Amino acid sequence: MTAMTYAEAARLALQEEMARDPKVWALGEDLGYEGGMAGQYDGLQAEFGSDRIVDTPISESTIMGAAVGAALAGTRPVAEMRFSDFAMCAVSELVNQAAKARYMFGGQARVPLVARMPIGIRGGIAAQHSQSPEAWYVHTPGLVVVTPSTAADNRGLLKSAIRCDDPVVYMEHKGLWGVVGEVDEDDEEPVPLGVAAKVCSGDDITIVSWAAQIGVAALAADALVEDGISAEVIDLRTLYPWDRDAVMNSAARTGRLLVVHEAVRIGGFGGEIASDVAETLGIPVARLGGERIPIPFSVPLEDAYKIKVDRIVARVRELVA
Amino acid sequence: MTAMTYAEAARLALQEEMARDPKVWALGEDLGYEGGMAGQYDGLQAEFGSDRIVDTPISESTIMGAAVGAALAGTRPVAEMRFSDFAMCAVSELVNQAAKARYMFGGQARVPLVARMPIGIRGGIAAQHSQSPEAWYVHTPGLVVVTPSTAADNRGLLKSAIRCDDPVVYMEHKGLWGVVGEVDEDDEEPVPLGVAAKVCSGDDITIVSWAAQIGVAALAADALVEDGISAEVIDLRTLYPWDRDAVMNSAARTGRLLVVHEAVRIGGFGGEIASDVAETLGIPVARLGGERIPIPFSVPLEDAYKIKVDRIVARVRELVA
Amino acid sequence: MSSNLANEPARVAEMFRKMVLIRSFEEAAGEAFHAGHVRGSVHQYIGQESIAVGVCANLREDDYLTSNHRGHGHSIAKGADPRAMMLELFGRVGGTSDGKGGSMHIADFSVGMLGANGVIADGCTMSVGAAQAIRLLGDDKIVVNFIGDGGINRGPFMEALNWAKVYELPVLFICENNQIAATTTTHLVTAGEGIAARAESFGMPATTIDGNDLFEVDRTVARVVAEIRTGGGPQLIQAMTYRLRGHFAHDEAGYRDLAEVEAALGREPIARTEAWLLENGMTADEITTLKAEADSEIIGYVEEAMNAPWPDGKLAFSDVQDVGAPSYPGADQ
Amino acid sequence: MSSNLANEPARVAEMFRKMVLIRSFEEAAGEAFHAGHVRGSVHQYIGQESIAVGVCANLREDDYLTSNHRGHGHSIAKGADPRAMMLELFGRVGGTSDGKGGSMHIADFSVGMLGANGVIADGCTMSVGAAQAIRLLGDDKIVVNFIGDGGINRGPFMEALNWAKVYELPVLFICENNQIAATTTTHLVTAGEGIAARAESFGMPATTIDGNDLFEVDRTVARVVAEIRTGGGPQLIQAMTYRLRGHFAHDEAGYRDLAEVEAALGREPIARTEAWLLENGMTADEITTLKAEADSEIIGYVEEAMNAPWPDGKLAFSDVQDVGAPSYPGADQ
Ligand SMILES: Cc1ncc(C[n+]2csc(CCOP(=O)(O)OP(=O)(O)O)c2C)c(N)n1
Ligand SMILES: Cc1ncc(C[n+]2csc(CCOP(=O)(O)OP(=O)(O)O)c2C)c(N)n1
Ligand SMILES: [Mg+2]
Ligand SMILES: [Mg+2]
Repeated sequence: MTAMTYAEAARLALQEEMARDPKVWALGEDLGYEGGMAGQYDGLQAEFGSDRIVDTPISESTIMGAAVGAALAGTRPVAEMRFSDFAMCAVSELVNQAAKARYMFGGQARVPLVARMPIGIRGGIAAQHSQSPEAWYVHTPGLVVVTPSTAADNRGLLKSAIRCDDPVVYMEHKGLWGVVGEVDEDDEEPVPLGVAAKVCSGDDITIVSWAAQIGVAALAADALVEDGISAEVIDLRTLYPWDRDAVMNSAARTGRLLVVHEAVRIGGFGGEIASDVAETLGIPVARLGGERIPIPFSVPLEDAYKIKVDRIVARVRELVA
Repeated sequence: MTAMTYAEAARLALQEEMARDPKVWALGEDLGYEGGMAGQYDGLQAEFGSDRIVDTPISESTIMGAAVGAALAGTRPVAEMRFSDFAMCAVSELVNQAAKARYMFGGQARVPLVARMPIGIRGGIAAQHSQSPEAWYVHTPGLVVVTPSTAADNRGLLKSAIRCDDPVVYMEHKGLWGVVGEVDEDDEEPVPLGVAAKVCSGDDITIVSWAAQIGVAALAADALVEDGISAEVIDLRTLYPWDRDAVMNSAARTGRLLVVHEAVRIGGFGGEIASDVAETLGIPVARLGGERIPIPFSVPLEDAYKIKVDRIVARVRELVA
Repeated sequence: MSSNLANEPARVAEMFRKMVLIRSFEEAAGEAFHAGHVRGSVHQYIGQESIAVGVCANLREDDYLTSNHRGHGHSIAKGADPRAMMLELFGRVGGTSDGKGGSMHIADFSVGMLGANGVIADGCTMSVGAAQAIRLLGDDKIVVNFIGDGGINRGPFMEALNWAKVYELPVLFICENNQIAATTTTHLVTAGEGIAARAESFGMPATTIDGNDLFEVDRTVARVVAEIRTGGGPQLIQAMTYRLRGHFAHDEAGYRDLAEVEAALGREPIARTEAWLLENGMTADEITTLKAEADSEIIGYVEEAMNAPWPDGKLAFSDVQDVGAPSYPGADQ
Repeated sequence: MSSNLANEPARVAEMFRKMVLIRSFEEAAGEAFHAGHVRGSVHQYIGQESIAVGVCANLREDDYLTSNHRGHGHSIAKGADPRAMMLELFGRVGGTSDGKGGSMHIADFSVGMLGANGVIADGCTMSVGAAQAIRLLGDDKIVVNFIGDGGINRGPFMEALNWAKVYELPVLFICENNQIAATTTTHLVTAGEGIAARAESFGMPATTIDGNDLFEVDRTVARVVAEIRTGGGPQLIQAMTYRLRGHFAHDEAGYRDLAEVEAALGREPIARTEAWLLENGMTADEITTLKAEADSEIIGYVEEAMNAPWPDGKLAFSDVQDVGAPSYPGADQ
């Protein structure tokens, strides 16, 4: 086991996959010298050359569109968008082209690309650099959506995403770049897509979450012990396909479900999970998510947006009461 | 009362608002000669001139971006995107700019624009011309989302959308362009945003829907009479803000909720409504929506996507049983 | 009509045959649309056949082609099977996309035809990526992208021009300038001297030709493709032409100046090529036969399509994705 | 340094004062960032002050300005209040956006400053729309848009160039060419001869100037603004300059060639303007005083900001929208 950051784990994954398969390459702004926003591409241009770690113009439509064309033509591009907010400059290329090419062409095409677009609040980068639009892409047929929450998962899921023959929207959380976790460097097996992880076991309520919100949910579960409430926390890891079996089994056992996400609550993916569980199991469900406001800049305003431990604890108490 | 099509009613609304307020104007491709995809701009360029019905280059980013700038600078633009699919070429302008300008600038700005982007299946225009991404915009703070289902509403809601000081995503349904309805031309009052309409009353189940799916839901309600099941159908009309009171009141009374939408079910806005009702009322909820596939071209394939009367009827029977 | 020592009558006759086949296909598609057999939209290529055929005559089968909404001609010229295309327009089993795509999504990856496209200019950015893939894989293929004179005003196309030149990619952009975009006269919404000047401002060589002159297309593309294939970097060709029909089959094009249409008919590529062939050894009878054969080939496909089975609804659920593939009939939970 | 008969020393001194104020602001913002008082990112305008100041000296207060991520200098030059801006950077009550925006979202609509922008080139398309609004409302305002040499490769900017020229809108695009975009040397990712040639390919007059020469900026913009205001249509000015600091305050710019930085320091606009003022009647003492005043003005704002109250969390829920406004504390149902 090696301790490394979430960003370093992602770098390791890309390096391993690029070494394994010469068809894997990456394109985006400032990947070479800068090594990506968090060093997740550090040294890779020196190792693999500027044809495989391509520094691009500021042309988001073409970063994504070129990745689609390159995938159709037999390679495995990783399109680095820096922020999911900037990826909004390339939605047609992702949703109208990447997600649909295989289907529209009756199965002739495969689009094995990774659209890498970090989400979430990092602190003070406000409305145009902090969004969490994962629900959009979950709603889009053809796409796989991945949201790793730990260093080990960022390595293992990025490897799976690169090997996947479907277009994968890969959403690292910017707030996690520097978080250190244990990674087994010898184990080169990818983490399978679509399989949730149990963060902690419990009997009274199932808390489902992903990305940076997992850490908060785990702290809430700890705090709830004092109330005598035992919460099971499930990290979905992949949002589409989401691990419905894991959630249903847990929720059927605990009898209560709370979904927590940093993304805006209204219209968020929590609605899918909560309504599916309510429809299927008829048990009490609840959701916590950001209020429907843009992410503000100043500390107390940004704080007012965030779903902190106390809010989760309070909501669980209500549900269990 | 005058019988007119959904498209004609929209044309009337725009004409009335342009006559009323010289700050109202529209921009988009082929608005002049063609008069819009369904004649919804017919004759308006002749009446108001080419500075107020502007024929643009094929530049979706700029159609939307220019609308944002023009709204910030004191006018009320209607940005015609032709298809919500093409509006995907202008998501940054809509979501990063229009939706956030007022907030990011601390209330200095207002963005009174209408982003007009028809949704839905018209028949045979397939994956890149048939999408229903309303859930994306409901999830986006700052935006109002409107989905009219009748000629009268298309007139009255478009008027409200144009008068609204918030950016409104106005989603006509392409399958409704030619559908005729009664419109009271003398009544120039807009239909208020955020207020649902009751399509038919019932006691056993509340069916919530919008846009073209309303017609199907109403037929299903008719068919259910034979089963002795009395269904109340609610047309949300505005998806954000949705008329939560109307839905909760009805659902609390009927004790059951079914949300039906043409959009893909997974990650669709039905999840918001169903989970909110389940959380709030703890009654049985269910959703029907398109499968998570791109819209296919051929008749039997497109049919396999659609939510037809029989599926609604069957689902209601299960719920009421 | 300009001529060229390399013009082998047999080669020209073969190109002519393809042009005629495209024309027959498009006429039949339009009729089938009006008869209600084909749904959606059908953007006919009538009047521009010399461009697709002249371009593709200079490509290898493994070269890539990306197209736009007006893709039937490009597809047939690149070698896609018109029978499967007609089945696709009719939405039947055996269509190029098994009925999932329709007119705007014709593709035949087996001949490098990477797809028509319903979103203007998205194909342009895809082209430069396909070219990067070619380089990465060490091939000497090239990519040809077709764009209309309306489409050149979309940002992604302009980004793609810059991108192609920055990396000196093997891409040939063909701008088919038929002077109109749907109902809009493009020079009214296109600032400056047009696409050739724009391409040159990116340092990209641009050549403007009479696209209705098969020989000029053939000759120019032969030269340019050779330059690109041997590492000369991307180029753009602006092929002047005229859209003889409405924007799509349900557009009567009432906005068209009839005198203009009349004049354009006189420059129409099939008659011009035909005239050359008559002067160069083909007989009128041979030409009549060739046209009749094309018509009957296409009519055969139409009849076949009309009688072909519809796809089973289940097929709607295949080929979406591997991970998280939807199941049929789909759980309504 | 080039001179100009119209150069009134008093006017130059006033422009110089603004340049110095911007410099002081940016130095202080950087320090506050490093001290942990300012979060997020701070893109300093150091070394480019002559451009914003020279441009805005030729604008009316009611003219519009749209900016990018590097917007502090543009804002101050257009007349935004540096005190409110500093409060905004610190996220405090009284900030230009009451702490909702931060460095990348400075705006002051009261002086026509329609906002910095965190998304490159989105401001360009907004500019042409603002110009259409001006026309519709019958005003004689103009719109100035600032774009970087990296930003010119985004499609929306190129669309906006075409659009501005098609409608002959009163827009002045200023491309601040500091030769770099974040860590990328822009000529490596910019094909052709650059932005002036591109603008000209859209039929738009383009002028390239030394942006660090206040007088050349002033003179050129005066002429161009007059032309635009009197209906001459859009123009572009490429102002050559140099980014003296990292891309943002947390970038040490280790990729920079030190000799290049050294040379650029010699062309830095404040020293150049200072030299002119010294030759034209200002004393060294006066300049020292002017700089000290600027510094102390800004330091005052920093101190005020440091001690200013934080906004109440409730404020996060205001100014989202009228219809469907969120309520505080927000229903968690
Ligand atoms: C992004 C986008 N915007 C608008 C359309 C609608 N549309 C389809 S074809 C067309 C005109 C295209 O004109 P041009 O590029 O000149 O090609 P032509 O039809 O003349 O071959 C338009 C506006 C579209 N398909 N995609
Ligand atoms: C659409 C978009 N892509 C990428 C970024 C990230 N980014 C911020 S500034 C910048 C470099 C900009 O360079 P340039 O336009 O030359 O302006 P300068 O920083 O030199 O003033 C980049 C890539 C962004 N903000 N928006
Ligand atoms: Mg055209
Ligand atoms: Mg720069």
